[in-house]
Amino acid sequence: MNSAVELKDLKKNFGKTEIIRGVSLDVKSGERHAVIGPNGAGKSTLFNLISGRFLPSSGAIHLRGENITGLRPFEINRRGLSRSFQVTNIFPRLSVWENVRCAVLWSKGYKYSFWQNIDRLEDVRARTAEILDQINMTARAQTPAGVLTYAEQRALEIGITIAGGADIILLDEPTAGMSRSETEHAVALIRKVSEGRTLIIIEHDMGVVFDLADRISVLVYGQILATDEPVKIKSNQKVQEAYLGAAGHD
Amino acid sequence: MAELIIISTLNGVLYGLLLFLMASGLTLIFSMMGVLNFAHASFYMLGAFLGYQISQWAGFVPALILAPLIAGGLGALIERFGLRTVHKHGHVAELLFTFGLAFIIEEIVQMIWGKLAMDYRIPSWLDFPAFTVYATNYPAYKTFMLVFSILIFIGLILLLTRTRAGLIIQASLTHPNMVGMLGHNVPRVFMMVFGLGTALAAIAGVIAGAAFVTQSNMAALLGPILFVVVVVGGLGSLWGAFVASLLIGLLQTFAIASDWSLSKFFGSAFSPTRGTLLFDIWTVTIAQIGPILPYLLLVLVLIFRPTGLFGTRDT
Amino acid sequence: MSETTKAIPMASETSMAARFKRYGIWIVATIILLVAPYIFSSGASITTMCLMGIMIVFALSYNMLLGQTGMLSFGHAVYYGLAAFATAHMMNWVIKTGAPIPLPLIPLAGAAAGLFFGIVFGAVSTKRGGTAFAMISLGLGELVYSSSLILRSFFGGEEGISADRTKLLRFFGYNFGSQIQVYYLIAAWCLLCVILMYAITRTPLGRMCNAVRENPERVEFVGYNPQFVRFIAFALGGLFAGVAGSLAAINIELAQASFVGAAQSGAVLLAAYMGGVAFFVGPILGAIIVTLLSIKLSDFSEIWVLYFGILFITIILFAPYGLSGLLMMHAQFWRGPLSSRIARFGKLFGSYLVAAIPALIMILGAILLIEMIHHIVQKSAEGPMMHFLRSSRFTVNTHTALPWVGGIVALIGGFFAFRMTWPVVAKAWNNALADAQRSGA
Amino acid sequence: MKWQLPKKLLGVAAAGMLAGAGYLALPQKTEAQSATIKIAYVDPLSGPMAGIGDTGLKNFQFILEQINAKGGANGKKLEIVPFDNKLNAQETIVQVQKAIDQGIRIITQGNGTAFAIAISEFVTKYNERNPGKEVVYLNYAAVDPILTNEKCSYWHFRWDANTEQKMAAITAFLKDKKDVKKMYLINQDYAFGHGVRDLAVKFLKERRPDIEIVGNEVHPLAKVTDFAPYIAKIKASGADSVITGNWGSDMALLIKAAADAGLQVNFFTFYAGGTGGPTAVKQANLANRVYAVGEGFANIDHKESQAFEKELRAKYGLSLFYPRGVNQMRMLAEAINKAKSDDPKKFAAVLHDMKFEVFNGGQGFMRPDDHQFMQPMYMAVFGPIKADQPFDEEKTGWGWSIAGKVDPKETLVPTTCKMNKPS
Repeated sequence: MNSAVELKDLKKNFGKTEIIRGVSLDVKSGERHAVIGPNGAGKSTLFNLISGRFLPSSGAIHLRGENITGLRPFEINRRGLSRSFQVTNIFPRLSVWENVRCAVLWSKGYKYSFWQNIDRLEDVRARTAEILDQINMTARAQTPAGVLTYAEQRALEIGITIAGGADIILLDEPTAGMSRSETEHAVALIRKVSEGRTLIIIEHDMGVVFDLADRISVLVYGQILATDEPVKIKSNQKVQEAYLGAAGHD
Repeated sequence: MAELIIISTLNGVLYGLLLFLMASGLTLIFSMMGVLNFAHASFYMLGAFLGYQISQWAGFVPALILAPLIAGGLGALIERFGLRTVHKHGHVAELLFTFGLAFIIEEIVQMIWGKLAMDYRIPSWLDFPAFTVYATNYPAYKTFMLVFSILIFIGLILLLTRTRAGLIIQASLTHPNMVGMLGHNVPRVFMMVFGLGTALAAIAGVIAGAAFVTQSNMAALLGPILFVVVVVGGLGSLWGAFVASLLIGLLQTFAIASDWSLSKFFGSAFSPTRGTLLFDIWTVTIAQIGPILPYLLLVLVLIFRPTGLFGTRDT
Repeated sequence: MSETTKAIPMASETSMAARFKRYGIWIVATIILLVAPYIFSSGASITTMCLMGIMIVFALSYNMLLGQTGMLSFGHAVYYGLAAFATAHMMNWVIKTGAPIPLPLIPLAGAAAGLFFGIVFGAVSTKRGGTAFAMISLGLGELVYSSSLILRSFFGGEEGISADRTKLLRFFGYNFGSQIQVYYLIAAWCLLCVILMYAITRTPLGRMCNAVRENPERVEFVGYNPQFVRFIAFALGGLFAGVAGSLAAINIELAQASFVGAAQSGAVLLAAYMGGVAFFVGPILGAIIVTLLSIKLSDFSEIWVLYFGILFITIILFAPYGLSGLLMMHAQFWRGPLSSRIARFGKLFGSYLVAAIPALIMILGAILLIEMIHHIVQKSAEGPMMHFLRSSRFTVNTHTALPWVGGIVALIGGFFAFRMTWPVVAKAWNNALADAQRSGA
Repeated sequence: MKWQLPKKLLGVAAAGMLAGAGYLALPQKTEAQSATIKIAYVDPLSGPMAGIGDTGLKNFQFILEQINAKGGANGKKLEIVPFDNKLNAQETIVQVQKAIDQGIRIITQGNGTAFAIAISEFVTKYNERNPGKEVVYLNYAAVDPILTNEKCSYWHFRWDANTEQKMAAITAFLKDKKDVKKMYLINQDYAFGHGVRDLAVKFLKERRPDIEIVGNEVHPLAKVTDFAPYIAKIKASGADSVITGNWGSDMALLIKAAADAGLQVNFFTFYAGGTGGPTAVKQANLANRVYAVGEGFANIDHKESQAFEKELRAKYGLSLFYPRGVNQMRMLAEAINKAKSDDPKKFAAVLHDMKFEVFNGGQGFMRPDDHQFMQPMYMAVFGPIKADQPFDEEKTGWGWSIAGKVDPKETLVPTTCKMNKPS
């Protein structure tokens, strides 16, 4: 199998504080990969490095073999990697429809066009409708995103993330703060939208993790403790000690 | 040459400190509340007029105390009943509120005092030459301005770093919610800060009004340059504002002192035809462009170092 | 299923009704522009309408930055003014060389100049948004304005560059000597620019501008470079500001340093904001009202700037979405059968009328007091008699108690009476809302 | 809930808009047939220059009251109607247009050459395009020579001596002041300042070639807060006199900074007499050091003008800033009387080459070649008033005393004007 995302001895420090202390990881194409770890382990920072939000202090990131270290987020996105955010990050005063459509535009090749009527772009309209259908928000299309419920906003966040048709998707705690039934719904959605793509997911809900993931990486204090299949992670002694057994995680 | 350098340095420091006196209140408000107070120079003008009026009735010292108190109180009221209302609509609305306020203050001042310059004089007990450098007199009043500005600077630094109120202010700046949780009344802190900031502007007005011209257009004359000081110095940095004030003061003063132009540099080797764009550029002297240097500095600083010289945060 | 189709905009509507819906508004606008000079036919009205047309283009171009893309600029007049100078030079060049270019094509030169400077200055200033952008625009504005007094050969010093618009090639027999011909020239360009700017809001770039305004960071993660979005929006804003500046230069046959100055930048900011930046029509309304006020108010009072300032602050405090925001609040009542709409609005405006009477008394009382204070302090030489708002009929003696008492009573009494009407308006509003929801359901 | 507050205030907004719309919709009355002759005063009445505009307006109001008391012109009263040009070229044209639309056919303006040129060109084009509805422009203070040279117009008349004439007057006065040896030129960096600078160089070379020009400086217009650095340069140059065209706060601040630094030189100025100037000179305590050039001063020993001045001060509390304004309006009234018509086309033909006894006494005349009024000029110096001087300025206790009178022939500079006389 080909490698989708490969991290090579990635390091990141803020001032004197080291957050990521040498992470190497190889996520295969088509794999559903979960990253777990206690609070402050550096999971979100890792996503920020991969998606180009932060520059790594050292090390390299490869996307399908291409070195993308130092590229800007939009350049990485254009290469087919899309991410969601832990704290909902949408366009609050735009409608749900507009939110998703903004995320569709680049992938359809319209770039910075100011000479085409957006409402007449049939491929954009169809794709947007398809995404709304997938995230079950067709009925809410004209609602401003800012007034949606929390769970709806999380769903929209996923919608925006997948709309561009990226084949590598990073989801940062997509079910955080959801009720049991909402979580189930979200998991089904994630399963559906990640079909045939590479998925990297940060998740605290172990039920979700073990339900969804093909492989799991455990990140503790800026380093990867173990990467393996769910069953093996469960039985990994080091992981047991460092994480699953430890009290205080949520 | 040495004479011109020494005198220019002195003048530059004097001018820079005056700028700092005016900008200190602005930087306080800006860093605290994120509000670029467009009406700041208007409070400076208000301070000058109040200072003039009170000194007519009671003398200079009461004016120096009362005028900032009145202006500061007014500032606090405006924050409480105006700015706080627009706060929820975001920074643009706040900024435009102060933009409109500047018009109103200027008009009201014109209504009360008219549009002509006031006969506002420096007090007689400060009206003598303090010292002489190369046969140029330095009036006692300017020395007073210099000392006063430094005192204000030290006072502000002490207030912000050594007193409980100052610590609350600094904390409200970075963690308003947390400070609120701890039981401090953050809106009231904001109100106090706005009052303090405007009072500082008024002090500058009382002092500078007597030295220069007290007229209703004095706000427009100085307004934009204060933004330059605050932004170049770096947001929330009193030290930055201090250094930027001195830098701009010296920059302008030395620019004026120099007659250098491209045509002087190249001599007669090349001379463009009169009336062309090149001729204009060729013959303009540094002295002529002195007053626009701060804006050039502003643009350059923001492009290459967006946090300002001493700032820690992005603008 | 019907719910679904309703919620998703259809790709293309082809029926006659839909066509009219799309183009009808522009047809109406064209008719209004065509007949306006016959209704407001005095010379001053036509001059005023010319300025309005210029300001509409200018304010809309400004709103491409502030309202659409979230960039607060304090130096938008730079593009307006530089284009005006380019236009004046262009006209003089055409006159000198006799080039076969008629006046109606001259604004293209302004557009090119606006675009050029938009690209040059946009490249340095749109790297950052927020306050940094605002401050850079302020600095650039000051720089260009100061340079205008140094670079005399281009800016013509303080007297500016003048040009005679009638000396160009005749355009179908018109030489544009009379103001009415200039009006139609401006109206045509204004309509064209408004249509273009409206169209731009409905393109991929237009929508990405909105996205950048809302959340520039997120934009980076859907494949767009927010800096480049801002840059293009800025350059296009410069282009349309250039057309406006060009029209201004044609209108008064002069380009002058104040065109690039801070006052001009401030004026367009006021116009856009008072009209409301959240809606496309906002700046149009704002441009019309600000132009009208700035020309007319000074006829009534010397202290018109005070009233203007108070009006501006009132809008910021109580109508943060501007005048268009106030209007758009009523859009929600516009549903159901026509007769019920009319009835609903009738009741609502009835309640406004009830509130308006005491409000008007209050405002008049305040104005009377302000004018009397101004008269006493500044105009004592003219004696105690004051012509209220320069009216020849209504004079008051400021040295007697009656007008003062009357002013105070009107102000305070009007205020309390006005307050008493608030529940009436609130009730009417709620009724209308409930009614509208019933008929919408 | 979100809209609660605006909802309540919607009423006030709607009411305000209604009222405003109603008010603005009131028809404009046209005054073509009225019993007064209206003169539009188009100058800044708001903004940073409002003080100057306001003072001028009061001057003219008083001048017209006096003329009306003597019967007005052609049996009609004269009235000045203020229009605020907001110190903006575009607004200036709009206000002139408004005035014309109200039936006003006499425009007067003075502050700012830029606006003067704009009005002059507008009026000229307007008259060309609207024969029979001619409008005339009376300029009382815009002094750029260009208005009576390259850009001269038959419809423009100027009562103020232009920059060239004023410089001619100053240098004529300097001919006899042999103690002036080193001259420093400091001026504002714009067309007028440059004009003063270039003319000073030219005339000094002609009339006092022995004077050494030790410095020649321009500074930005209305942007300098502290002139100390400039004073330092003047001091370093060893100058004993300064020529400056500065006005407004640039004048006041220059004088103050000079006094602060203890610079004791003579200032030969154009506008030390402008508003705020006397106050600044007094504050600086520069007695008998600051000179101003002008066509009239309060303390000129001339009974009629002193009585006029006295009455103006009693009524408005300010001095007569524009003796030329009196000339302008009196000549206008007389021209209308002579032409027996207030049609600009007719009385302009009378003004064209009119001779007139000026306000402070002496003969003046309108030069028909360029419509520049020629009059005696004075150099006055500011200091504590003497027993025989009735008037101080700005309540300072100091006043202007006449240091020299310059005959019109000294200021009769040539013109390049080629005037297009209407048929």
